[in-house]
Amino acid sequence: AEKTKVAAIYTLPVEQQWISRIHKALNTAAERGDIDYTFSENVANTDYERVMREYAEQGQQLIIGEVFGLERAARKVAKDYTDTAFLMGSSFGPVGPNFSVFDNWIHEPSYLTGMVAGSMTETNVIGMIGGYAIPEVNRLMHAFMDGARDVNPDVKFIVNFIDSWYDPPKAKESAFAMIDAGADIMYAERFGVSDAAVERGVKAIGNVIDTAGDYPGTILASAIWHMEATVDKAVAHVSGGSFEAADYGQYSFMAFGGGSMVLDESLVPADVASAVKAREVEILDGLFRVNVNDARPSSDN
Amino acid sequence: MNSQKILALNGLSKTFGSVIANHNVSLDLYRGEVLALLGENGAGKTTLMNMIFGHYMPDSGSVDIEDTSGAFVPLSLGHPQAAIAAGIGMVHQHFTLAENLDALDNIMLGAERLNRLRRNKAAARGKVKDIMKESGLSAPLTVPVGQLTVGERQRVEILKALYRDVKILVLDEPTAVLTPQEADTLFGNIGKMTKNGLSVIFISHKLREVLAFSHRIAVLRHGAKVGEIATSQADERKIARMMVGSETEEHTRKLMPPGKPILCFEKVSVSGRSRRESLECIDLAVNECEILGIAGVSGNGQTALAGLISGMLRPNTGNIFVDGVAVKDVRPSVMVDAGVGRIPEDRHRDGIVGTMSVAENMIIECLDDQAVQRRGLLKWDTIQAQAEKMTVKYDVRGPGIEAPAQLLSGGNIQKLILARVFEAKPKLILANQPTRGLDMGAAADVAKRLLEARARGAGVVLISEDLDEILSLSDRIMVMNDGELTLAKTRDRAELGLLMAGDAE
Amino acid sequence: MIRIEPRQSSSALMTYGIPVLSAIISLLLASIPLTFSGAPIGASYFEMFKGVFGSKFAFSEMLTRATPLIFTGLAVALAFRARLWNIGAEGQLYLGAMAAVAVGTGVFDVPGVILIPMIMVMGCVAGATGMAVPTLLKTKFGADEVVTTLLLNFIILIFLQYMLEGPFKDPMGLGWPQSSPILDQGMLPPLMDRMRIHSGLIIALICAITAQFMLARSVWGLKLRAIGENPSAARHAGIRVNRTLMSAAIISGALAGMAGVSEVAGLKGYLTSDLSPGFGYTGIVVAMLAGLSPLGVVAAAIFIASVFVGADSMSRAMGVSSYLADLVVSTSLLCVLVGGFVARFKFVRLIQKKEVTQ
Amino acid sequence: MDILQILLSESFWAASLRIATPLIFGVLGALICEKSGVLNLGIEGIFVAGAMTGWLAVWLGAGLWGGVLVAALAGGFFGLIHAVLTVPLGLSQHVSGLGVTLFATSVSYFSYRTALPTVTSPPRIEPFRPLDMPFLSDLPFFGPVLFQQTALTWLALFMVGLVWYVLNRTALGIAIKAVGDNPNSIDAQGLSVYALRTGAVVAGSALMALGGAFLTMSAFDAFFFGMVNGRGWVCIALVIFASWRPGKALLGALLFGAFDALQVRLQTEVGALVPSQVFLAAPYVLSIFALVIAARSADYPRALLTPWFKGQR
Ligand SMILES: Nc1ncnc2c1ncn2[C@@H]1O[C@H](COP(=O)(O)OP(=O)(O)OP(=O)(O)O)[C@@H](O)[C@H]1O
Ligand SMILES: Nc1ncnc2c1ncn2[C@@H]1O[C@H](COP(=O)(O)OP(=O)(O)OP(=O)(O)O)[C@@H](O)[C@H]1O
Ligand SMILES: [Mg+2]
Ligand SMILES: [Mg+2]
Repeated sequence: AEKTKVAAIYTLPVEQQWISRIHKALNTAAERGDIDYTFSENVANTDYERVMREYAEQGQQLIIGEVFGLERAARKVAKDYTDTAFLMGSSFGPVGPNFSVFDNWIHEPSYLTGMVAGSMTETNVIGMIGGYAIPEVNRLMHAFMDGARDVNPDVKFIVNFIDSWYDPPKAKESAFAMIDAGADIMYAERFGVSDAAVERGVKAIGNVIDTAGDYPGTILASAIWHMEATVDKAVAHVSGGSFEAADYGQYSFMAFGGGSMVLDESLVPADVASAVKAREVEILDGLFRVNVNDARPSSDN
Repeated sequence: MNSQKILALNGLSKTFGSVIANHNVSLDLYRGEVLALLGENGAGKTTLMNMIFGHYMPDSGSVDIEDTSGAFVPLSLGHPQAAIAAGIGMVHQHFTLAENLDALDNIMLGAERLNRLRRNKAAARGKVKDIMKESGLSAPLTVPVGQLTVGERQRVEILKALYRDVKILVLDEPTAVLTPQEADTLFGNIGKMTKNGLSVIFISHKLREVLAFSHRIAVLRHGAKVGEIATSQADERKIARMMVGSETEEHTRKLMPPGKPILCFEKVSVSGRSRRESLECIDLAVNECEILGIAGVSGNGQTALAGLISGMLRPNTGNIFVDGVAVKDVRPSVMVDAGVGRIPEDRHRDGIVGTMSVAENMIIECLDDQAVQRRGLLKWDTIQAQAEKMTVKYDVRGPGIEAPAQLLSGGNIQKLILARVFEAKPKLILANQPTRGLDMGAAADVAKRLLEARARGAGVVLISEDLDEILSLSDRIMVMNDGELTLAKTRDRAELGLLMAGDAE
Repeated sequence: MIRIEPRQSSSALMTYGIPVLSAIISLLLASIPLTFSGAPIGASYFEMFKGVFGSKFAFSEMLTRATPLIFTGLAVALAFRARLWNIGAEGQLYLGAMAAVAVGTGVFDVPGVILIPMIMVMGCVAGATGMAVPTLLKTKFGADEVVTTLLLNFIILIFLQYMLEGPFKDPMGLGWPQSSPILDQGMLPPLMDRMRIHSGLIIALICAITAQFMLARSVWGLKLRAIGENPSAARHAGIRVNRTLMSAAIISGALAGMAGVSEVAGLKGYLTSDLSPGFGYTGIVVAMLAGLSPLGVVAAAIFIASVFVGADSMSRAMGVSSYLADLVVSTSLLCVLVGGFVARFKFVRLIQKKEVTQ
Repeated sequence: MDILQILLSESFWAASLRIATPLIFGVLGALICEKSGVLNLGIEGIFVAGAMTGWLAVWLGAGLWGGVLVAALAGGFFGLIHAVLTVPLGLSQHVSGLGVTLFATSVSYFSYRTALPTVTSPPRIEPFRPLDMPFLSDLPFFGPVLFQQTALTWLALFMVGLVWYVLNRTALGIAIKAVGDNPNSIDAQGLSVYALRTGAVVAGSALMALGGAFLTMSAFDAFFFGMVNGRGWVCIALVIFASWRPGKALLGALLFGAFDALQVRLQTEVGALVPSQVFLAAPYVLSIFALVIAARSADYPRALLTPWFKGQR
């Protein structure tokens, strides 16, 4: 079959966690020979629409990206290029005929990592550092907090947003502040948090990517996002001519292999691990539903 | 003093653009001698000294100096280091002090190696103290120089030069900012040091001290050396004549009865940054149909006086009346509106905006006139026509009225300014050094215009260093010295020269 | 020994030729980084060209990017003409954008004929205030405006972040730090179907032409040029230096504010803290490249936008890092700086003439 | 935890010093440049260049101190560009500085991406670790605040002393101060104004680059785009705040660091009364006030921004 032409547009460099997942999935598809993949990184907000249109004009069949903060413009472009399929990370819904959305719906594994953290904290204080308080961040944090509270009702959270997607030194300082305030487990939504945890000898919970190798002995568990399921589905639809506006969010669910939880058996006691595994099975079997809460989380006091 | 030559200048010439600052000047200096260098403002004294010291590169000529072994060697020109190494020290006309440093640091600057981690300030302080004792010059060593008085700063400058173990000391107007007593002490001490073999060249406009303290006098005029004379054979009259040159013909100037006062100063004081920029309690009156000449060596308060009349400076106390009306808010535009035409001293700095066109410079003083603008927009056709007319009328020659004014020659820039000033039919004209740097023709033109304005009934304040100009144009002459104005009762050059040097008996 | 002396005269060829030459040289210099990244040079330049002139869309995109640069370039050029170093166009842009959002997102639900002028006026006032304050600090206290305007950029950006998380925050924005959208009737009309190019460009061009005309033909322009070229002579001629400086500051700030208005009400529709990828700073490059002439600003903005859009598109086509575009823009600034020097000064070889003395 | 508790905690002060470290380097560098009469707005870009090259050198195996050296050299290189444009050529220091910032930043970003085209996660180095000093690190309060910092923080503190010493106690420093006050004083003594100013700008820029290097080699262990994030500009403000004195520069940097550390800590509180932006903006606002006062201060290098040409009067 002919290769599908796919272009991706990222507002940040490809090193950024969130984007790196999409980038990785697309690279995998390209290596497999399914698609021709090209991308633009660090595209300024102002330029985003131009790049979208450029790719559409170039005849790219599927355009993937993230349009948080650009929702209106992106939908306008999609309307102008109905022959092109758009699959965009977005907080809003799909728009016909060709604008589909996805999101990192990994609240399920986040819940599971919360259970790990809740069981293992000794100070009963958990620090959480996020970029901005947007739905995709908030809901993961809430799922994590729910998981922790379910196993340990006494646990308290300190929450902070650094108002940047990409300022590791700042995230690190913020983490230090929380560790100083008593946190012994850090929820590492941003780069820099785990570094602080390593330096202070506390534990951390990973998010979106698996950084256990970078911080040996520190990452208890991670909620990992796999874009492969989403990307492959979309590519299949495009090449089959059956692409329509749809919400691809579900392909990030654990049931579709879009999300998973890894934990470090050497750090997590066996009883905790088995409790978590049990809950994982329940989720996969549809016996347990993790709550979705998009509101801004705040510290307990 | 002995007759052993230690420095020889051989045919030094230097031009700046079209200005010939020095032309083929040769001069010798002997051991233990105090040589005075005299000349009017702009005669080229400073330039000559700067060439010895390596600040300026001569266009031609050479300098020879005695080296440590006693042999005569050419001095490498254009390098202050070479001059310093050869034992030449220079005290510049304008202070070269870092005001954020104390005197000791200023003195040590450059005398110590920069790659050392430690400085021996104690040793340096001891040496400076010795020099102070020997020379009689003293200044506070630990206070930032910015807080010292000008007199103290001047002494620091001299100490700085002496600190480098000089054989030859060049002093460019060292006493300009000193009181007579301070000057006497300074020269007394320099006299002592020459006994130990120091040779000194000093520049001064004060004939009294030249006669009292030098051994020999050299005079420059228009960049060339016009003569040398042993001080023992000189008197003030002789030197003054050498400096200002032979008498020239006066302009044919109709005598006119002066009209009513057009400009009055009533006890006007200005305090500038230094004494040279200050005026104290000046009274002045200029009448219609009269040219008042202000003679004097520049730097005696002329700038402040001109600043007041042109509106650039505000008086601290006192009143200024133009045509009988007190000017309350002294500023340039108010002065222009009151009918004062101003020919600035520095025509490049204050007279024109060089990058703007000739036509624009013609109208820059009357921008609010309905003649040149309507509702904020320039009436370009009128302006151009007017500019064309004026360039013809005032003979401004150049690449045209659309060309940037900076392309004009100095004389033509001055004509542009004259055109602007005289077309406004001012009641009072301030002409500050109006012919400086102009050739004969252009200078004559300026004189003609000033006389025409006088004939029309205007009053003129003419500030000039050129005594010929003052004598030939002025109805009355006042002499400016050290911030004070005195009415000259004589028109004798030599006596005026004495007044200018502050030696009125 | 070599000495540097000012040129007595500069020909038209010098004044116009040298910026053009510098721009060309800076483009040629881009081949160095291209070589490093292993892209074929010829094809790269072709792709660059195609990225700007290859299609109506590409061309319109370039003009869209040039629009804010014309505004900020004009803002900087006018201020610099008066020797007022406005480094704060970036902050003033955001002030303008904030004002546009403050009046344009629903407080006044009036027809577009009223709302659009209202947005523009408020944007200009806000931008002008942003430049008037540092200018006042300069004339009254002697505080260097370079530093104050630079620092104000950060203060304004922090203030913006506060506003976006508080008063301006879009209740429908799902937590994103962004403002509510400008009302539909408040948006500057687009110029072409399916393209982003909007009437902000027309306003920018009108501003440039007006500025050019006012500089050359108005009393204000003459005063502004005079205080910039020679403040001393201007003061001597009776021009009120501080007052003229303040007027230049106000116009400059207003133009920068218009850049914000045009981006918010012309392009994006709402305000985020990354509205401008440094348009204020690039405005300085544009203004210098233009030799501080308003019409030159239009040309320079188009040049910079072309380089940026072209290099950006080329980097996409050739697989070269897109940071190349910024690199070319910065080299062109340095080239123009040196070029400007060559235009104003000449190097003179000083030969010490040794006269033969007998 | 209320404000008082925060202010008394050792970790707060340790954080203040840590956040202040890059600023100390930067403000000292800017101070040296300005003392000689040259404003160096290239600082922001030089930070980026220092951060990138220092990190890259370590990543390529140069060792941590090798990386520091490389960063300093890179800073010196961009400083030299600024010096050539502004000292002998006498071009506008503002425009040249901004040009250098744009240039250094884009060169760094471009080379980073060209050298590492396909990374999905930023490659990390083994950074400077907090020093563990026997006995000293265990002191109450001072232990954590002072003696658990990295070597680069110590270098920064040492530099404060060194710059103070050089400027006030050595002939070279005296000459630098003189050339920034009145270049003619240098020329008249047979020293080279050009050499002194160029040297000061190059040295100052090298120091600035160390501030950037701290970010990638100590504060963090990888290079990120946009990681300098205005820290260079802050230094320009701090120099004025410090009225061109090394000791006060340290104080200013610490104050800035303290504001930032406080801001981070207060943000973790619920319902903090003042928005965190107030703390973020405070140093900038203070600097403007300082500038208004300092503009007429005696410490202002009088020849700042004024080019000097030999043989012109
Ligand atoms: N660097 C320079 N550039 C241009 N012109 C100069 C320069 N230095 C001196 N001149 C000009 O050379 C001429 C001689 O100047 P010089 O300073 O030598 O005079 P002077 O005799 O020292 O006068 P004064 O008594 O006023 O100090 C003047 O016309 C002056 O304007
Ligand atoms: N040569 C000069 N170049 C630039 N500025 C100067 C110069 N001489 C004086 N100034 C400054 O210009 C200011 C006054 O200029 P001017 O009177 O033209 O302004 P203005 O518009 O009248 O100001 P204001 O309305 O505040 O009085 C003063 O602050 C003065 O220090
Ligand atoms: Mg002289
Ligand atoms: Mg005024």
